[in-house]
Amino acid sequence: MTEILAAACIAILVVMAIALARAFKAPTVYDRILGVNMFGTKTVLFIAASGYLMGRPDFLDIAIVYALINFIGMVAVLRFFEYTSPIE
Amino acid sequence: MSFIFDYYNYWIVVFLMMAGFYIVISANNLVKKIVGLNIFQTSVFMLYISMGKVTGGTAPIVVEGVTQYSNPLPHVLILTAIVVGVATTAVGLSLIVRIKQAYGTVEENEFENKDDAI
Amino acid sequence: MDFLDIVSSMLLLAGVFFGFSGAVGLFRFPDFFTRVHAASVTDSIAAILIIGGLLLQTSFDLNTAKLVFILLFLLVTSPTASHALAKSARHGGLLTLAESSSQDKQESAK
Amino acid sequence: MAEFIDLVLLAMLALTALRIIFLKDLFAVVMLFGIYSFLSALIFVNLDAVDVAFTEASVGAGISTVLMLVTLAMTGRKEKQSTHSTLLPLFVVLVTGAALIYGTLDMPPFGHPDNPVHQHVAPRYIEESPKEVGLPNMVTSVLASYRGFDTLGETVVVFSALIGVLSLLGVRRKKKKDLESGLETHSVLHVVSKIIIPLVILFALYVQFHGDFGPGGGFQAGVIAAAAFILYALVLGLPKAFAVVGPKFLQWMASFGVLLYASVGLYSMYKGGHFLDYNKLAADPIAGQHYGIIIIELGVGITVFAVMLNIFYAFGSQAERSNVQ
Repeated sequence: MTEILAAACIAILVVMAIALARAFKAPTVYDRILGVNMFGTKTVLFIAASGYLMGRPDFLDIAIVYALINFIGMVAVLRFFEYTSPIE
Repeated sequence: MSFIFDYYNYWIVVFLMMAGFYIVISANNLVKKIVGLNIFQTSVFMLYISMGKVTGGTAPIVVEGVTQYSNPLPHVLILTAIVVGVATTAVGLSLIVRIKQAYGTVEENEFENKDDAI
Repeated sequence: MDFLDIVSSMLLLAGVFFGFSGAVGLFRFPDFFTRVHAASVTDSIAAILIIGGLLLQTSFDLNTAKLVFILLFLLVTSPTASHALAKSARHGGLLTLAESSSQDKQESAK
Repeated sequence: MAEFIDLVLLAMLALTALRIIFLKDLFAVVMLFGIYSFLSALIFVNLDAVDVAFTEASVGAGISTVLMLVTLAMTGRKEKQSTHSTLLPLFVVLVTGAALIYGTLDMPPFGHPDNPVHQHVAPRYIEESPKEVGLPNMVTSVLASYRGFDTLGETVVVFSALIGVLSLLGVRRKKKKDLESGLETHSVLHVVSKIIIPLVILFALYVQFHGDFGPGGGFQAGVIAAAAFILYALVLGLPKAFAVVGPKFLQWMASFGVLLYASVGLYSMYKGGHFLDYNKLAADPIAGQHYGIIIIELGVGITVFAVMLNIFYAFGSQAERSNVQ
């Protein structure tokens, strides 16, 4: 079972890296926000899976905080994006 | 290989510290300077937490059957440092807002020129 | 490896597969709205499958409740965030591929 | 496996910092800075510092990013081309970096149990604190009990940051017609936020009172509760948030939290102990420690909640004004 969990963790890391690449270089600013959001949700899953991999699953609280802050950050980006003039 | 693993964390810490330092001294925009300061700050946190880690240890919350814990002292120092860090960031950002209202710009070279004119 | 473990690892691997396909979709799809589609749909299904797989690993305790809470939270917030983002993009004047190509045709016809 | 995850995450962190240097779009810089905070929190989890990760995820990634976004709404999002040459800063950075890298070679190897850091005071905390204080979470024991005076100082620093921000910006109530929420058309967002805000406040209370046994505590709980109200203010507009908790009330709350903390210290002096000596609070020393830690964590939570929310109000009302004009 440990091997499967380790494989899942590594695969989620790869997905996180791809989402990060999208956030680094994006055709429009909305694509960048999309990449950041996807990175956040995959991080939540990574924390949950790695907790079981390391044998200390009682740290799921951190995953909850991640999900929450990710959502609030997203709303804040959308809210204040309308105030600034686009450059692209 | 073990030589690399022994020092890898410290090298990354130095890299991040220098990245933050470079942003602070080379950027003109004050908001970007604040981001640079925060990067610098996080690298210091990373240094402390790296030093507190013990290989084979686990998080310093008592569970039955575990004897090896990581060092809790750096965690305490950094926990409070993060909260104080965001408080100072808030004060810095409010200074930037005031500068924008007073000079109409947040670019360092531009408001320096305006200062000379006054 | 008993039955639950096998089911759990199958769920985990399926979830990882969907997450991966969503990430590929971020790069391969032609316009922003199809990319939102790729990212958000796979986000939801990957969250359900991976957390479902982890749920089978727990004995019934506080961790189970936390995992269910995370799952519900993700299922509520992640589609909402995608919807709000797509709506903002639409109001911000971003066009779909079909619209922008028809606009190109009109301009070349003029 | 933990080493491998560490390797990958640190490499991602370094790449993010590198990308931030070269980006000119400040909006993207702030978003990447949010990712940077998230990644560093993930590394803290991997290095066993769960309490720190909790704080970094909520404070660093949440509040800092939101405050920077509000500031950008007022100052504009394009960084102008730098006029001074980049060669001199690059030279300074390279020389300093080389010196520091040379210095790291003298450091004790990463993670070794015989390192000097783990020799003196840490073993005492690890072995004695569960017996002396009676809490499973050693970080909370050290934070609230052994170094309680230090934490009082930190709480006062957070409080004085509020004073600084308010004296620089101030919170002004606007006429209702001036303030329009940018997200008024997002009906789905309204409904979903109204559903999750009570859950978030419930979770904040859990973090506040479960901090003795798991990761969490006053700092984190205060920030999470503040984040719930920030979400409310973002989605429904500042006037409605002012109607729920007004800025004046928050100023009272912030000072109440600090005074609650300090009064525990004074009460223990009245009982015949030293300042913040919780053993004297009850007949049984362990019970006294429990009472003391719960009350001072509550004081910290109230102060941090009030300060963070009030700072957001101050920035938010400035942004609304500059948007209206």
